[in-house]
Amino acid sequence: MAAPLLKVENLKQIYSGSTILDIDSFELNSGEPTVIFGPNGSGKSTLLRLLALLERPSAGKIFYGESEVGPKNSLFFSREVALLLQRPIFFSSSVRENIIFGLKARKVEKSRIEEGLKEVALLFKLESLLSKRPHELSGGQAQRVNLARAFILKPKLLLLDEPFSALDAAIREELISSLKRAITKTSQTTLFVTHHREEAALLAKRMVVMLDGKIVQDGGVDEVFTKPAGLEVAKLIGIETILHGRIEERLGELAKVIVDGGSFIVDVSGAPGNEVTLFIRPEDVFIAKERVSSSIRNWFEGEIVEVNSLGRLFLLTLNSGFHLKAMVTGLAREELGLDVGAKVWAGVKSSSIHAVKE
Amino acid sequence: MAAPLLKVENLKQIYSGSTILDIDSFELNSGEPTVIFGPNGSGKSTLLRLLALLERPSAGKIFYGESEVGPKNSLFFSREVALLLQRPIFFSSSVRENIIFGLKARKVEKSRIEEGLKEVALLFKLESLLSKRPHELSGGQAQRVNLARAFILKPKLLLLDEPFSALDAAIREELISSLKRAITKTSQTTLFVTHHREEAALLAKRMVVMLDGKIVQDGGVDEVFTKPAGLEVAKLIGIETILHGRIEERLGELAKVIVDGGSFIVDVSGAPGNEVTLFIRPEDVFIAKERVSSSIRNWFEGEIVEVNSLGRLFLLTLNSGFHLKAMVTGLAREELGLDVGAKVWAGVKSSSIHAVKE
Amino acid sequence: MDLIIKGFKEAAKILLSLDSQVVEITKLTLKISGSATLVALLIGIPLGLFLALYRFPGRRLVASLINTGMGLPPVVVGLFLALLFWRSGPLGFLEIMYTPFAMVAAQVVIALPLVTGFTMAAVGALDPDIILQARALGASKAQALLVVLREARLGTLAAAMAGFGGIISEIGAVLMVGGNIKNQTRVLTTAIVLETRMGRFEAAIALSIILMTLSFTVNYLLTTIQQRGSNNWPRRYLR
Amino acid sequence: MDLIIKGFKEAAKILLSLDSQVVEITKLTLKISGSATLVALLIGIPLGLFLALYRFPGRRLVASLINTGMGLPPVVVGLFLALLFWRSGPLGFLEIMYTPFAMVAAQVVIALPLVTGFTMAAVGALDPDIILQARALGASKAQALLVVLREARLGTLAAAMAGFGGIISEIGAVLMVGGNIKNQTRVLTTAIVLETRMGRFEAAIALSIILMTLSFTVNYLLTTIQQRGSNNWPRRYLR
Amino acid sequence: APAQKAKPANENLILSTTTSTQDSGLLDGLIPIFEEEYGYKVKVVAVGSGEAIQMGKDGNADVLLVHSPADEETFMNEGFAGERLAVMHNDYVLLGPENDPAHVKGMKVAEAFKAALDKGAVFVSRADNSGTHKKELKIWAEVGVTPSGANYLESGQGMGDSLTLASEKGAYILADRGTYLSMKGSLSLVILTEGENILFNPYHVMTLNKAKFDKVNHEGAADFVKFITDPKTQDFISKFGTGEFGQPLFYPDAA
Ligand SMILES: Nc1ncnc2c1ncn2[C@@H]1O[C@H](COP(=O)(O)OP(=O)(O)OP(=O)(O)O)[C@@H](O)[C@H]1O
Ligand SMILES: Nc1ncnc2c1ncn2[C@@H]1O[C@H](COP(=O)(O)OP(=O)(O)OP(=O)(O)O)[C@@H](O)[C@H]1O
Ligand SMILES: [Mg+2]
Ligand SMILES: [Mg+2]
Repeated sequence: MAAPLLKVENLKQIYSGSTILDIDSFELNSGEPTVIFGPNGSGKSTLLRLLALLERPSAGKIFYGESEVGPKNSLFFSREVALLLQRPIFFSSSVRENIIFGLKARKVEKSRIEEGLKEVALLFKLESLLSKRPHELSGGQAQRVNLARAFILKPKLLLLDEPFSALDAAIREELISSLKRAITKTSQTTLFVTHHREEAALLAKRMVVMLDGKIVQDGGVDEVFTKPAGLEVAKLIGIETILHGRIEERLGELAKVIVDGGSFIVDVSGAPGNEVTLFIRPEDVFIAKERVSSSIRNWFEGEIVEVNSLGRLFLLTLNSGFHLKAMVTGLAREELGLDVGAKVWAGVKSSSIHAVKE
Repeated sequence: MAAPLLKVENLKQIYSGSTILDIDSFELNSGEPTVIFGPNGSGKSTLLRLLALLERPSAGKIFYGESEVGPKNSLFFSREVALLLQRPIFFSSSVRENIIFGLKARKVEKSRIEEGLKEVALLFKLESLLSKRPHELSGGQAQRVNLARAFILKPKLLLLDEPFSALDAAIREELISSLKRAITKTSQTTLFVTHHREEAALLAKRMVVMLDGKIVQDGGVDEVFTKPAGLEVAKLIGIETILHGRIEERLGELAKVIVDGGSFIVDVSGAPGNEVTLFIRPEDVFIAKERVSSSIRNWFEGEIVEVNSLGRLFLLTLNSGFHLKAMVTGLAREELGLDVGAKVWAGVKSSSIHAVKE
Repeated sequence: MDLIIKGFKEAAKILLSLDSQVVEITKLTLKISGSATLVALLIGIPLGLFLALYRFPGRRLVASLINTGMGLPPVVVGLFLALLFWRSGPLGFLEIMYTPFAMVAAQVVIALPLVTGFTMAAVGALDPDIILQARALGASKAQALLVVLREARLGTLAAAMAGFGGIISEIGAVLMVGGNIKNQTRVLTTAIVLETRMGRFEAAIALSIILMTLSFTVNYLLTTIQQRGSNNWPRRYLR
Repeated sequence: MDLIIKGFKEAAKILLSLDSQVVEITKLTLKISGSATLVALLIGIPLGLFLALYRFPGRRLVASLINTGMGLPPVVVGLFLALLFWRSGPLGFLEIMYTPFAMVAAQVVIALPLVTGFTMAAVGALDPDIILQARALGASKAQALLVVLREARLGTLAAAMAGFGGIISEIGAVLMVGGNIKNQTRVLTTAIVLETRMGRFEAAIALSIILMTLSFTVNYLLTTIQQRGSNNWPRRYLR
Repeated sequence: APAQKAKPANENLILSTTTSTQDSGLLDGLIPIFEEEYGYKVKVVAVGSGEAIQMGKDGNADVLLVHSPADEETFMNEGFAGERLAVMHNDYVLLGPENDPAHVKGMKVAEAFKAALDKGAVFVSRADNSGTHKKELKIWAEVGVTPSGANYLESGQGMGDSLTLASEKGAYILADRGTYLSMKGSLSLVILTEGENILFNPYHVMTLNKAKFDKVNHEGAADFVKFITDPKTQDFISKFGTGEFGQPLFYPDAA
């Protein structure tokens, strides 16, 4: 098997005495768009800086391909990578000079620099801004320059630290889809950090979740979204309903779990008496006027106690002994009259309840 | 009638010869949470700087209450406002000093400063970071400090320029709901800029849309989301299906509109022959295995040509003569087997199609 | 070598005996250069701030003049001020030639471009939005300017040190307008030159040591303020 | 007043006649102070960078020494170097006393703390992440340091100007180690002093004008580089 | 001796003099006595003879104590001066390295000058229009030589610095005895020629023309003249330096 593009062993970073990062092992294969997800201060930016070879780790090894990175080859490998900083700094020259900085550092010939410049200026809509100075840009314009100067390098590995912040919604969505195309077409390996679930889901296949400097979950995006490794991860990925309960009896593969105020049939192993935590995503809760016959096993009647608009999607809070959050479209809300006080039925499939033994 | 908290007349800002901002009139009443929405470079940050009295406008007048702002009272009024900058700058002292800067500038007494500090440190989870220096913070931690130093001032008017960027999803959501409570409780007037629709919908009642330095739409959030003032606004608020067509015949209040590949019954005035643009939000498209009888008037059969994951929501592209985008939950997708190639029915209510005459 | 060792021994003797003459000279030196530095700071810092923060036609020319003023030869300053202050000169009626006042004036002229130029450079290098940030949090204009100065302190304090160091150790101008008059305008540098001319190298070395101790002490204190909390640098990006 | 006007007239005459003596002195001055500045920059800028970018035990002390070095009296520098270079001194065998070489050495000692100290201040005031940013885009360490210097140019060029201006106009040290020997070590400042002592004020003024023109020209050029593209400031936050 | 005088109308007095009087320490001894007895505050400005006389011409000094007879006479003739009185003298000596490479010891000073230059030995000239420099030129004129060449060093500095330079270069130099004596310890130079008439070095005190200068403190100048020519002062001068050098630095002339 070919060596992964990037491999990390026992990587540690310690700042003024406290361990900021502590990663046993991490690998990245070519062409696998991966997102790093994690709360503020969990060490994501630090990891990216280390992977870009910009800081010396306090301990541990980094491999690019077969080679361990050391003082001798670090410039070479650092030029195979481009890192987009979360807090960009612009050099006090023109936007143009800022964008071509990396190519100039690599002593790329002029005509190719011009070509690259044209390309990214188009992609990031910077044509009219090239002769401006960075401090004359708006926040989103500046971020586009920041993106452009990383993308122009076409590195083997692109590390993006919150690349879409400050971008307006239209540009963001356009950019995400063109990035997606570019990533699949050129199999440009991309590792990025974002705090927005949709961006993560749209761009990445693999999701690495960090907590307190450690990787706590690493798998497919879908897997992380459906089966978060714990409470904190669950909160992070937007699971609003988190219930604690106990297995009452086994029903073959499934089990009946009693929670405060009700009971669920869930897909969980474990003997009766075991404590479990149930995670239910609001998108997985089906709302209807009455119980409909379908494959849905868990039905609860309840009263809507809160309605929050998310634009044209709405987040409902249902009281049916316990609180259950459900996401509905504006259409459904109108059709079903889902306002505070309305009595409705909520259905949850056993398979979409993620149960974790405590 | 009481004077509005803030009023602006013929406000213009010109930078190096080009007009960046040009606002005929704008008013803000006490206690009305308002969001400014607009593409990058549309002048949002410039407007906030002007409202915070930090720049002299090239032309125009600003009133706070009854008084026109001039050189004499500008310090007074600027202290009734706090502006959170999109690109914050931290003073090279401790986090603590950064947070209490504004209170110190106002010569607030020590004990009250300490009180305020405690409060915001708790709200923004900064207790353990107070003695750090700003450059030792992670991106999200820094943004929380930025929030704290504006909130500690409890100003009459809070101007927030992308306050939630860099925050992790969990903290963002928590903060948004506590802000929402605080805004209603203290009727703290808040005007903020965001590029995320959900944040806008969650926090604001009123939405002001800017394009190229001008206000192009100003109304309730729901209104903007359902009836965007034009193509650009529609894109910005995430309307994915935009169709051009012509009124064929009137059906009382409604009209039949022919588009390339199909026809819609929509709620639009105008005579047959008039050109119209139809905006359809993906959340407003109902997907079913077969046509169901309901109040939905427009039904199309089509084939799914693309499926994009947004986490546990999915964006489908349907080909039914024309392309129609629809948003479905993961649950619905599983139940209905909504994969590429599947044949399904899509329903759109006349009332949720926004039609604009050209 | 011998001479140097003898010099240090003599210096120790003079210093320990606290010769009243030497004490007087030292005091006068501090008074003159101290007040000149103060005046230069009081004029130079606001001027430097103004030049860094405001754009007006001719600004670049003024900046150049200030910068080139850093190369104003003290002898030339001395000569021109002497021509002004002498009885035969236009300001002769003030009768300030050969007084400490004239010396302060000369030293202010020498230190001013340094202080102004470096304040200008230090402030100009800051992120311009620092003022915006301070004002956004409710700082008045004066408070915002103070923030600017605090953030630029590495440069402005270096400017203060260069100014003070430059004039306390300067000889050309003070000799010319002060005249090295015993008990009146004799300062450490002119005394050093006199002792050297008289061949009393030990005494010259002793006075040099006092002079350096003085300027070291002042600049050490300023460095401490300057470097306080300036531990921004470095992360480990260059190792 | 009379004298000043006469001085300017005389200056014009001397300048226009291009007196070969004066031309020689001017050339020598430029050579000596120019090379001293160059040497000071070559040592001082890397040193300043190092002190700003690296933390090591004793760094603050070194910084203080550098800063206090700004107050090193030229006369004292001259005296100590003389003690070293004299035949009786430890370096007497080099036979460089009263040569331009000794003068360059003295001027380097004087300019070095200025250049180092201000480079340190200017670099220290930058956002530390500027190196991170440059390296993130693939700059080598050397390229990143160049970026740092470019961003700190307001300060470092001011340092160069202060250094050059300080030594071209300095008298104490060059007189001591150079000796003001005609055709050998006479430079503009020592010539000015000589003319003044001889009571030939017009000639002194003429030479002063040449000296100032020289330092003005050099510093004007440097200011132009320094201020190029530094139009960050101001937005209108203070109006 | 005059009795304690009443406080003078203008107590500030600027004495412009040459560096040799200051560097020898003589004025440090005399001025406090004068200030004490006459109630003046004296500003001693020690500069080159040229500058000292120029200061007189411009009225920037009140009284001059100089040793450049030719210039003094021109100054008189041009009508700048009030009175001019002899105060004291010492003499010039020709100094050179102990090994005397040009073998000038015992020669007449003018011959010695010529021999030194001819034999390629280094000769240091102050070349600063000072009294000493003027005297040197006069001696060169005796032998009809206009000195030049690589071994004729024009130091352009005061006596002390020039002596140091000569000592370092192993050169010949004309110096006033007072400065030589006071610096002897740090020099490797010895006296090779002394005692000729031409080496006589007189110091005169000069006041300024009352008619020409209105701002000048003429009263103070007169008092200073009175003081410096006073027998008591002259006696002080005759003893000055005997303790330290075994011989006086100056010989009184006004008694
Ligand atoms: N120079 C420093 N000294 C001390 N602590 C530091 C320093 N730099 C970073 N830290 C700490 O290291 C931790 C990890 O920081 P990092 O920037 O990697 O977080 P992050 O995961 O990128 O967070 P965010 O989502 O907020 O950007 C934070 O708690 C931060 O406070
Ligand atoms: N100093 C300046 N000189 C010239 N143009 C400027 C200057 N500052 C801002 N601009 C321009 O003004 C326009 C508006 O900028 P502003 O920062 O207000 O935009 P914005 O709406 O906040 O955008 P964003 O969403 O990207 O933050 C932009 O096109 C920007 O390039
Ligand atoms: Mg980060
Ligand atoms: Mg903005």
